[in-house]
Amino acid sequence: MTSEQEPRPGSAVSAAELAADRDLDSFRRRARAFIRENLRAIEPEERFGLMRPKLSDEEELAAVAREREVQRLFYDHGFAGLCFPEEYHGRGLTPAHQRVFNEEIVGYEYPGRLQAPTFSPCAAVLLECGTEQQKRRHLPRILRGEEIWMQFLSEPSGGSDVAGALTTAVREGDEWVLNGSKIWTTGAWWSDWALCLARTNWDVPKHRGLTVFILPLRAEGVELHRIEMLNGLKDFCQEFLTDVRVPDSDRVGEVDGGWTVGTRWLFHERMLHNSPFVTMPLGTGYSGTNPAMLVDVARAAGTLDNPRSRDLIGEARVLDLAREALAGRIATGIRSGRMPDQSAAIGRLFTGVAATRVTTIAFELAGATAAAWAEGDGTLAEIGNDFLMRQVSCIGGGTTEMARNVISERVLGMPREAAFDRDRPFRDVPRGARNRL
Amino acid sequence: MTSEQEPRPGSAVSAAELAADRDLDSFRRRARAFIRENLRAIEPEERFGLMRPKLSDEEELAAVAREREVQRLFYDHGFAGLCFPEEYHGRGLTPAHQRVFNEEIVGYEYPGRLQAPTFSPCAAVLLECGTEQQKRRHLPRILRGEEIWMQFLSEPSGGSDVAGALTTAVREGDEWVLNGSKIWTTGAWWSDWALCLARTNWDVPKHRGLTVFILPLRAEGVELHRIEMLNGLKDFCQEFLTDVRVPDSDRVGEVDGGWTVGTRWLFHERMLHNSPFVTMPLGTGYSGTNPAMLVDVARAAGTLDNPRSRDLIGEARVLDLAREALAGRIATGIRSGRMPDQSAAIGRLFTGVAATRVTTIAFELAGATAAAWAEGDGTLAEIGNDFLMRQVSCIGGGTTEMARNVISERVLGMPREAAFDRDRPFRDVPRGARNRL
Amino acid sequence: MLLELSPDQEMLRQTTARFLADHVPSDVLRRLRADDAGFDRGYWAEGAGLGWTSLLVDERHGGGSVSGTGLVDLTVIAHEFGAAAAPGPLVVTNVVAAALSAAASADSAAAHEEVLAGLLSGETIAAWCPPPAAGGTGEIVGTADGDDIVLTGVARPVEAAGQADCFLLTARLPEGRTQLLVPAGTPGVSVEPLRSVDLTRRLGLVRLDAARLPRAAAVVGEPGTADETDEWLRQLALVIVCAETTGAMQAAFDLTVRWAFERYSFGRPLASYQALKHRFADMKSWLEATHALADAAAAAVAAGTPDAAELASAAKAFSGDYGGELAQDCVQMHGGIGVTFEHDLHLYLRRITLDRALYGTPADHRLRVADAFEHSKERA
Amino acid sequence: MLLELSPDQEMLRQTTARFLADHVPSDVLRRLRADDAGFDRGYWAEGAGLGWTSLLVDERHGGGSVSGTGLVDLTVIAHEFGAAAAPGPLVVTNVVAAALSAAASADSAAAHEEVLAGLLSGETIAAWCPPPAAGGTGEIVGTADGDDIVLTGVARPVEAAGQADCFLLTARLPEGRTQLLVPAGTPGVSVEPLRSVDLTRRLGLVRLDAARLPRAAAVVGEPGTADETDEWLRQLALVIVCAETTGAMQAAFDLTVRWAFERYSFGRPLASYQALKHRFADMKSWLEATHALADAAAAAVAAGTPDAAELASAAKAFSGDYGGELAQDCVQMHGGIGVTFEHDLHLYLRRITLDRALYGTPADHRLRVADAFEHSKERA
Repeated sequence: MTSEQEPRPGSAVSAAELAADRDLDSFRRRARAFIRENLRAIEPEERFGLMRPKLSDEEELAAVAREREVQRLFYDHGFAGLCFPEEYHGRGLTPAHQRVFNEEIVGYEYPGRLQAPTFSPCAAVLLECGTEQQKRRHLPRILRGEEIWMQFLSEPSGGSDVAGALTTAVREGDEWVLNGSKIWTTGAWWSDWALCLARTNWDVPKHRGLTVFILPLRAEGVELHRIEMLNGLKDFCQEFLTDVRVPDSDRVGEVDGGWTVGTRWLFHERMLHNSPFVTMPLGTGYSGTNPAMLVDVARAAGTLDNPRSRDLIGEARVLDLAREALAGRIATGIRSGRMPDQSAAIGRLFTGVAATRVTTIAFELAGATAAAWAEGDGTLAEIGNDFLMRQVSCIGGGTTEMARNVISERVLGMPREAAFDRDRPFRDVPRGARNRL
Repeated sequence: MTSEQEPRPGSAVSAAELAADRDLDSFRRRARAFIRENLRAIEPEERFGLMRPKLSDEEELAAVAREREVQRLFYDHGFAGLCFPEEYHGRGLTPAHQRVFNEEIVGYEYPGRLQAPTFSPCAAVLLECGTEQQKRRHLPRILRGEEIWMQFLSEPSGGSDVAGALTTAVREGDEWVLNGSKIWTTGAWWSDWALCLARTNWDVPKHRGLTVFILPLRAEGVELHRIEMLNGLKDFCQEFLTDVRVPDSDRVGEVDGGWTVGTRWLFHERMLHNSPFVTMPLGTGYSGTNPAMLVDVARAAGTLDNPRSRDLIGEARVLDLAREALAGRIATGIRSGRMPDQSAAIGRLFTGVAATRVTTIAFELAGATAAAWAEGDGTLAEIGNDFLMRQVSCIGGGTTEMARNVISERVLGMPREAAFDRDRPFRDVPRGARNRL
Repeated sequence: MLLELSPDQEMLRQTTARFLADHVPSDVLRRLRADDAGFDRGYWAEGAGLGWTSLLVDERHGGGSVSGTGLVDLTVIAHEFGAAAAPGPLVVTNVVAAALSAAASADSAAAHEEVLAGLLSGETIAAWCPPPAAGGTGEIVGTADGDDIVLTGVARPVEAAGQADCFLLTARLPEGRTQLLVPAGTPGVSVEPLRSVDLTRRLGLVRLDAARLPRAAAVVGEPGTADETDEWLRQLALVIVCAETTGAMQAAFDLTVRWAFERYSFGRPLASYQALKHRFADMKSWLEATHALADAAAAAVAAGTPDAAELASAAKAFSGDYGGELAQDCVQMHGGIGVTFEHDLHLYLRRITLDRALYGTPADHRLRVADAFEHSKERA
Repeated sequence: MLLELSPDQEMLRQTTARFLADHVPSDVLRRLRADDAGFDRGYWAEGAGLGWTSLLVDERHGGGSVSGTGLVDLTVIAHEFGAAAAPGPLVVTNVVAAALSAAASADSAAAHEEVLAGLLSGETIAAWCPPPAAGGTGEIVGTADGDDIVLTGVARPVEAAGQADCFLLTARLPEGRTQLLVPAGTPGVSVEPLRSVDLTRRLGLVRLDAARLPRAAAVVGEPGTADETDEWLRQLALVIVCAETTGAMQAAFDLTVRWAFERYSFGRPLASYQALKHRFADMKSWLEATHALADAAAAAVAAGTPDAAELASAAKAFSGDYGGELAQDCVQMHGGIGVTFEHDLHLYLRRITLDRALYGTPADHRLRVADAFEHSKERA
């Protein structure tokens, strides 16, 4: 299939309208009208993504289907891939356009499950590092909501050391045979494709023996296991790859050159909340407790007028305003080059720490009911489980420890940590009892 | 002068009374009577040692003189050096006796300036590592309050790395010639002697080229400079040693064997609050803000009934009770061998962190007045300056960072930090721009 | 837990630790989340045979300590319960047993000897409904009707409410606040289950809707004196809970130290990274301080010293806050695996989190400490 | 401070930075602790020539901005003041100048043009007495007596009170709360100096003891409208103070990063220790967040957006708390040398600590934020 046969972006709109999009004000008016006409307005409570098991599997699948629909609506009305080149069915517009769209969509449904990791880092990596054929094949489908991508990056053995991948790819003729295990893929069970980092050479230092592949999730040999979190959430998956065969045409970047791709991959992952490729209502993309909930919590606990409660609520709100302002500063700084790209880690660190604090404040405000609640306790229910899950904000998407390493070493230029895996063949790197496959 | 000609300990008391001291209850009765008869009762406020410039130089000297007197009273009544051997004019009693005495003296004046570092670590080190002649010469005088000792350990170049001493001792016949600088000696300007760690060999790794000397503070070539702290306190001194000559008989331990001595030295420094050699009212030895002051501060600020104030006061008091309980647990644990000696660092860490928090709580409670106060603001005055000095609790006597190293490496057995000064001659160790003399 | 146990205490500790390791290893705990009771009554009765319910009961009534200070002995068991995240109504049965034993000794309520014997054998489960002053919510009011008392009100949260054969509660009667023992089957008594963060410990709301019971059989201790008894029971509960939290902290810490040695990242064990080492050092200081404060509280409450209430509250406030921080730091050290259901870490995190909330939150207890502290300062 | 300054703003910044480096290097600051005023009036007048006092004043009255948004321009100067721990009544003169300029523009108080001109030239020093709602304490009451107003009351803390030629204060008059300009020499006006943590910034308590002054000359703006003006002045003060704190944080941080590279311990620079590196990372995140929040507050106050009050309070709460923690962490990194008088670090620590307390503590502002947040949530 060539792109000629595919539906065109913006087909539901006149060419004149599309042309007028260059002007930001006119784009904003069109976006506003589109959003109000086609999207469902959501309750403020829905805007914050507390990590709770809220939906049944059936409901989850229905939500994914609806998000694919919405993404297709974006596509048909010329709002998908605003910053992707037109040759891949994007709109070729500016980051400012994406920002306008993100402002206008505040308060409305949006295809959140399709943004990360599909648009960033996966599509962003494809755009930068993929072959022309790969880009023409996948990017339009991603923009239409037809392909949802996962990142096969973390491994059970790996923790923060993503370049220490043990998943192995061995070449056989025009194919590669992959074996190993990947973990922490969110929603892999309803997704389509993956970008996979694998080891192709064990006899060189770790960064020099990696290669990136494109992998269909329903390929033979991919076994998917849903991980149960302590609160019953089953969003995350682990995959076991057994003799999975991938054609060499689905390799991204050079053989053993995977870390060149990987560096951009991690950059796009960290940029998520400031990425020009991602549609996300301004001010979201934050997985912690909504400070707005705290007022309700304190009221339900009967302590809203207590000065200590108000101090805690004020603290949470201050952290939230600081997080927002900081995100803006970092985005501006990286865009203008006044801050190094690695500064995204500053936002990641602050957000993680702030989120755990706000979650703890909710737990404090809920008092004893946080730990033992009745069905009828309303907003006080489940806050204890949120507390149990608190650290996820400092773990998911790269730990805060890794962010601190990046900030001190890459932003402040401090000496790097000694690593015992840098200048020796990867097969000789000490791995310890807990890092076996 | 030989010890024969010297005044005997306990000369003001009958031999029978001294003999009865073996029995703890009888010792307690005698101690209580002595204390009530001879010592001044102090106000609760005096018990906590906030690091404020309270006394003029004249007042400070008078206080030192009084403390020497009190120490002499202890000696004459058989309460000095309870755990020092009788041959050096100690009493040869048990740590339990010292603890009883420390319990009984609560609420009374005591010679605090003479305890640390004179009794511990200095006298303790002499007792363990000194020659017979050194012990006979100095220990009785220390016990009588005639000699106040300093530890010449830290150097301006050194920070936490006390074994990296740059002060040099060069042998000339039966003498040693010392050159260099020492710092952070508390009250050196009214003290008599010092235990001095110096480098005697630059061609071996740092721990193997150190030697310990006894040094009279009024020796020729010792120039003393009083350091002004940001709050005007001038307790700390820095000394500049220029061709100071010390006889070889004042060497403690082997030549180049100073770190054997130094290890015990640091142990006794850390044990300070649990040392059987130190007289110190139970529950003191804590240099932070007295939590009892917080109630007065909140009252003066008009917020004593505010739930937030009470939460903060409660927090401070909890920390204080935890600190006290922890000190007891560690002392017991080390005594019984259930905890390694290095566990003293756990108490040091907790105390430092708790003290900074309590100081911050006082600052919080004082509100805006903490930063700008009128003479008549009573307990609210000076709290801002206490806050400025807050970190001293986490710096003085070994930083909390060093304590964390000790706990993780020596108590939990985790791998030691890479050091670039371990296996090379000290003269080749990288020193950086700020570590020059 | 005390650094030095007597040989008898050490044997008590080991017996319980081994029993728990055999009967409720972590895979059993995980399965018990689906169990209505959260524990097996046979398991409980066997444990009672090891002394789990007898340490606060006078020898005259079949109890007895191993060291002479039963409360301290009980903290040894509670510590092992925490370290195993073990199921069973340890706090409430012991609190009720202590109350019944004390009352029986005062000769006022011989009627409860049978219940007490059941608690000692483990065949009877009793739940304590903590009054508001002990961190419970709701109030119970009783009116006299001839020889009966009629009770109305609610109490929550009540540990093991759904499993209890009887409840010890405090009701406001015409003659003052009075402790009563209420059989679970009494008409008008119902239990609504609560959800909780713990896998095995069940809590409930106890509702009394004109529940009628004969006064003679119900009253525990001297009528009108419950304020004093409640305060004592409150302190007992705090001491037991703090010991349990300490055990759970110790287990989470030990588990995570092992992980740090065994897990490699960038060719080095996690335990070799200074930033992590320093956090382990902080955790170690919190852990030892919790041990120390919990032991100090146990000793003070056992001896009934004037600072007992303040120390018990201080231990509860400290262990609640620092226990939570320690457990969360352990999660952070583990990364994502630390919040999966298959991992053991959350068993301790859950126990610490629930214990923190029961019988007064850290914030509640800081206020108590502030009150006690101000009061003692004013007296000084 | 903004990441991208306009060329004019950058020139303004550099001019001020160079002037401060030349005139008040740290040894001069240390000497100024013994100076009654804490600053030299010639220095101040020269600085006024660089634009220090004109940015909130309308062009019609001799002021003017370089970017069109004078308040944002002023934050650039305030940032450099913080970064140099510079002396001088920057906040109060600008607040008073803004008030007089606004009043003059409303044509109600042409009488103060001379004072305004003096502020612009730097020859006049004016002090703002913040009302209680802006973090001041004490209240001032005025009664009418013919054409005079008679004022009684106190205000504290007042920056530069002892150096001021006149005071801008709010008094409760029969017609409502009204702003007044009070010459320092007015009989019945006295200043009691306060002690403070800062070396150069002087504060005082202003006492009015039946101080009489002619109404026509004293009133600033419309009588009875001070509540609204006070709120505006309060927001201006917060924005300037937050910018200054940010500058002091930046300077302390930069100084400490340099130290960490240059100072060796155990043969390695401090900057190579992961535990310290991670703390620098935390500090960096607080520092950038403070910059961001302070800039957001400045933009909102300058534009008068509905969230201006909330953002200004958030910036003050955040910079106060995290500024203090950052400065103390810098001290810790330095060790003992960091708390000596000879070291420069305490100059920033002092400035941050004083700024934290002025115009409302972090706790005060958290309550304001909570109020604003609850209010906006209820409306939504």
